[in-house]
Amino acid sequence: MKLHEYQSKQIFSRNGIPIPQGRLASTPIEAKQVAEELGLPVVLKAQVLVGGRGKAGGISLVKTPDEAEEEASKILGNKIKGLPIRNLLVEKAINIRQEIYFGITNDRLAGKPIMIASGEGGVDIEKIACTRPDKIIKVHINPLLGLRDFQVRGIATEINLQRENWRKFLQIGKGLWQVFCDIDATLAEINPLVVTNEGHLFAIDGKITIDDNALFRQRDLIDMRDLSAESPEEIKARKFDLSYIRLSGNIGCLVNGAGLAMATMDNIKICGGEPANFLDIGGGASSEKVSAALKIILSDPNIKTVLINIFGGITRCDEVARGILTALGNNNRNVPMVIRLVGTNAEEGKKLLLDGNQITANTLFEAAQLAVQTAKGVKA
Amino acid sequence: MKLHEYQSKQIFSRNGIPIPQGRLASTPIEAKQVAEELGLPVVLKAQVLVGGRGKAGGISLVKTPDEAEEEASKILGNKIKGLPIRNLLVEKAINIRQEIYFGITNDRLAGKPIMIASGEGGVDIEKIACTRPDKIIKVHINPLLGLRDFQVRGIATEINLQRENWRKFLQIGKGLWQVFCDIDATLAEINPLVVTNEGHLFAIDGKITIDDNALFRQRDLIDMRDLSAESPEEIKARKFDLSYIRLSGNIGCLVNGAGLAMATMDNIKICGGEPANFLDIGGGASSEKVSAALKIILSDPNIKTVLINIFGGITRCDEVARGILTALGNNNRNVPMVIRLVGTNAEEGKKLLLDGNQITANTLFEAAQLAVQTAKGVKA
Amino acid sequence: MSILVDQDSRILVQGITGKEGLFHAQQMLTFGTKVVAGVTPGKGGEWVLDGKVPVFDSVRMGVEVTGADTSVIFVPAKHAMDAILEAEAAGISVIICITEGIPIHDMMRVRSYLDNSQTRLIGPNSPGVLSPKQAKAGIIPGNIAIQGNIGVVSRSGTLTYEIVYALKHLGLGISTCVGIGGDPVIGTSFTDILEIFEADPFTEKVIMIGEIGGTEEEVAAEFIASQMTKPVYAYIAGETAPGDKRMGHAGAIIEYGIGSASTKTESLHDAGVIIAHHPEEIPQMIMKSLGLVGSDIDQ
Amino acid sequence: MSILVDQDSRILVQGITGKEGLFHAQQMLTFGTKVVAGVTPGKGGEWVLDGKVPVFDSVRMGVEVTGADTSVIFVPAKHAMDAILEAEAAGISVIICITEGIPIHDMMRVRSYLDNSQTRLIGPNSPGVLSPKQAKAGIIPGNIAIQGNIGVVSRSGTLTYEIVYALKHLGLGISTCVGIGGDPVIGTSFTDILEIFEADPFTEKVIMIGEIGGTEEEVAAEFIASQMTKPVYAYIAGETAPGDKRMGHAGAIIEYGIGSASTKTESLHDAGVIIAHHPEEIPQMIMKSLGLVGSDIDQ
Repeated sequence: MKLHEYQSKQIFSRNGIPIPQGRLASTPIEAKQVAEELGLPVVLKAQVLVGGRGKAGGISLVKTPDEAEEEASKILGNKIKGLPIRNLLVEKAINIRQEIYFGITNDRLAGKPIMIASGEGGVDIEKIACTRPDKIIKVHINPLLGLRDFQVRGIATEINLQRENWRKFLQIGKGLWQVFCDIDATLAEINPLVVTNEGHLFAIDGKITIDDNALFRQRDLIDMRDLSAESPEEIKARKFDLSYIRLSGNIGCLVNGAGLAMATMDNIKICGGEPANFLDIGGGASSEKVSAALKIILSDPNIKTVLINIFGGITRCDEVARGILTALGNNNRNVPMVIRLVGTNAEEGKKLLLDGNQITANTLFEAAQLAVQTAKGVKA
Repeated sequence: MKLHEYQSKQIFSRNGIPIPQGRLASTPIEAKQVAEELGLPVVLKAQVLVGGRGKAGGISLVKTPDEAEEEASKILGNKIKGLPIRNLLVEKAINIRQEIYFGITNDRLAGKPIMIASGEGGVDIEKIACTRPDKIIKVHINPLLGLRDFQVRGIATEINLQRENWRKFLQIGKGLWQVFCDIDATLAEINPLVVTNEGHLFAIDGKITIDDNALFRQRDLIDMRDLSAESPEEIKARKFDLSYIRLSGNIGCLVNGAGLAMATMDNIKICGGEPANFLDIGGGASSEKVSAALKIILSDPNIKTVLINIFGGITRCDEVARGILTALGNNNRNVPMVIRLVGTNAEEGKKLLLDGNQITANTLFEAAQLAVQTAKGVKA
Repeated sequence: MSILVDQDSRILVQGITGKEGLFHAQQMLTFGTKVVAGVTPGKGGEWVLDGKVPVFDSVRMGVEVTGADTSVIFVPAKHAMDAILEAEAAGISVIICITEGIPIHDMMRVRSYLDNSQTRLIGPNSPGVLSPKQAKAGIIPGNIAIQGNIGVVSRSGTLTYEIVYALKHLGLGISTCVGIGGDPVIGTSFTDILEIFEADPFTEKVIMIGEIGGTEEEVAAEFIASQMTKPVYAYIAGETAPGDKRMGHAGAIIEYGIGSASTKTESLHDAGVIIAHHPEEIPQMIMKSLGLVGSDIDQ
Repeated sequence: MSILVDQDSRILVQGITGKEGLFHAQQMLTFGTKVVAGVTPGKGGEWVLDGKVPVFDSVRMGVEVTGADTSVIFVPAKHAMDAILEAEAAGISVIICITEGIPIHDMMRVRSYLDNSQTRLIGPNSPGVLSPKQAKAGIIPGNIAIQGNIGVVSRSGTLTYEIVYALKHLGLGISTCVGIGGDPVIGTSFTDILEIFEADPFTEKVIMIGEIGGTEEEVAAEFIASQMTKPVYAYIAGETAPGDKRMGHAGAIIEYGIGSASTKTESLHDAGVIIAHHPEEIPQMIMKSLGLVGSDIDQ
């Protein structure tokens, strides 16, 4: 779960990381008022959960109240990468002497948090990683000991931070670690952390991602989720505890198991088709869940055919078949289906589906071939 | 630093450990009022920082408001082991089905916290340790991992706690660990933790000791220190960062280093005398500190002589001598001194003291012999 | 024969009275694996599965009474960290954690702790370990494989079943199939298992089933190139997965451009691994390498 | 010769620009010990002690540039945990922590971490290690001892100086004097040092100076009884200390009746240790054992 910049900054601030003065505005008038209160110039920043805001015109430096209102109305009317802009963060403009990247994420291989910093922040860390890998400093944190002061000082030295700022940098580093731990983050990133001409440090932009698996103990963060960034299908899928991701193809996929679901998509691609979605019904799914899953898939208007691939272990193929039939009762679009059932109760499942008008397949590759042909209108 | 029962219970309660309803009272009238508010019967408990309150008449179960007032006035007028009773904790009486000992302290050898429990609580844990060592359960806690649920459940099993109380016991165990860590405790103890006939668990009595070395990061606990339990000399010594403990003998001791101070006291005893105090001036003490130390020693009316034993390393003997002279300027009692100076600037120190009327010694043993003779009025 | 578990393994099931734990404990018993104990705090003293398996309040008691040496964990995600640490403290030597959805911060702490322990953790979010005729410790269906000399290691569940099942159809058997788990932080890596397979006299070929996310496959490629003599076949799922989206498994996500299927495939190819472009290709390739025609036995 | 440190030890002083650190670094240099580096964050690049010792911002840099292998820590108590962990992370092999007053919770965490490390921690609240003609790492005055074959291990500072000094007066020399520190939780125990002395070919007798508090001396007694061949002399300070009062050292306290001098003395006596009733008795006893009269050289 990703947090907006303004949400991330609230959390930073609570943990002793200095941020510029600012407030959220959701209308041009409000933006103007906030700008006047803060004192100009101010920066208007679109709050959307995608990168590349700046290039997409989502950030604007304004010098007068009227300009604030005008620019705000432009930005609020826009979309960035398809996402609507509901809110602007209006912040006092700050002069910049140095831009630093400073973040913590988890290193999967080491199984440890890793603190990453660069004296050349402000751009994507991946870009620095590609162009100037020597400019990126990485330090593992032992999660049982926590971040140690000497580690942060070591980073400060490596990025050539001026000594008079070490104390502030240490405080920010410790604050960032606190954030990372307290809210079960998988990413807590300040980019850029700026040093002003006056020698102050401010987190000018920030990103936080929370571990979805830890939300059960982060109840007060759940309210921060921005549903506007998700499609109604994805929201519905989450309600049924389904993993669903919409893609741009025309062959729907309904599979049990994440790896098998990806393999199914890969097979479609190899056979010349394009998957319309990733969907994992999980292990031992009930017919209700299967039915809900199929309805979500069919709600995509691009769908030309659906490939159902079930390897029954804990999942019972007859239960899946029942779910399919329920969903098909409401399927007015008569989308053709290619179905492959293997394993637990596969025969019973196939029998249940005999009444329907589905295409069955033995192997996954065969199923993919049939689905691609069907989607292209080739008679199987 | 030790906390009173009522202070410990406040902290317990904040950490999810259930305590009986109760309030502090400092006058008999107040005790009566609180008793009426809580509903009778109530227990009155003297708040003093020594053990054995019960036997000393510091605890009383009362059944009527008048009885509460009467008993409170008896207890508040008393002293326990020399300590005045300033406050009573008035608590609703609770029925007791089982008494449990449940505490955490540090195991010096293992260098780890250790959780200790016994199904036979209510008495001193040392007594259980002597009489029924098999009834004491000890579990080390890895301070980097923290207390784990399975460890508390293991303890619940070992002390034969009924299963329906496991969940509550787990919560109390975790609360106790939280207390131990959060406030840098060296002891956090509930004794007894009682199970009532209704199956509730309550911490009926509690003790917390805070690590004095950690008070720099436990600022809000410093106010909890009860100075009434300490002598004015001890308070003054702490102000000068001196380790001072008053004892019952008549030979004052002023030494640099804790081990050497104890050895000096031991020597006095071997020679047939009794030390009046333990006093360590620490390393590299200034003349001001030495002077303050000597004044504290001399404020004890029992003092017959003072043994000054300095092994100069970082500590400079001439600096010590200067401190002695300053203090002696105000020494109206003309207490004789036995002085032994060895090491850094010992000769200079001795020279400074030549003017005075002190007895000097070469070895520690000799110094102790001279001090004991002097204290007994034997001319050296 | 097998790695990690065998017919002498004495299995303890943590969370045995839960729906999943009970079902799979039964499946393991039916397979012939020695499920000697179950643990559910507060239910010690009960017996489950027709009185065949005693339930204990703690792993320690289960180990003391039954000599269990291997634990399979089915407890809910929020208690899983504790369950792993409990098994380690009780002296279990192989812990197989089936539980999915454990917070990554918990797993980072567990990993840092286990770094200094002798105990091996498989998973979490693992389907377990299956060795035909030897042992079934976990949820991999027992009937999808026959005994043989192919070692299988995978980050996924059903995708692995699919491949093992396809092997069986061609008469190809496996030594052991190990699901290392689909989470980003796991106890045992591809490389760890490849090393064990390389040393195992009963394993002659290895199939590795990776997926998008992380760089584990790349690290494994380095190991294969420098240390392995046995042939390795690999399939990496997720060629069609978009960036920055979690594909079901908590670990299956391309982040910052790291973890794409093509990078992994390339690394493995460069390491001399035989790459399959879809899962069912692997059994065919193995048949070909044996000079046999890949004709399905019963499909 | 010596244990723990010797004439090749390359000392790094953490907190070298503080009053204490600077003073004692000078003392060590004067003694002839190689003080190769100092560390004070924010002061890297400076030189101290007449330009003889470079100051670094971090232990890592100090080690990289100077090859330091031993650290002596003088930083304030609230930063001491960090300083110890920094030294360990930088690959220092012997850390001697002089700092007094470190919170016990910090030390419990440090100890639990160092349990899995190769680094040896002496202290905290230690006066350090002194080996005449070899090395002085810490604050033990360099002129109070002469070289010889007696090993000294102690929980205290000046009391130890007293005994070592008395030895010198009788012409008795020491191999190494180790102050393990007066805190309740310390990195290296009596037993650890006794074990090293037992193995050290240059040590023939051992003096152990204990005090009230804890049960470390009792554990050492068990070790002496079962493992030691060299004669051990002991004095335990605090026969006259009252219960439940902390006698200066954070570790010197009789709690719950545990840690009294008499119990310790008894255990050691039962283990065959020669017990002295006051510190100056030890040199006399050793003289007697050598068939010499204990006549003071210059007193």
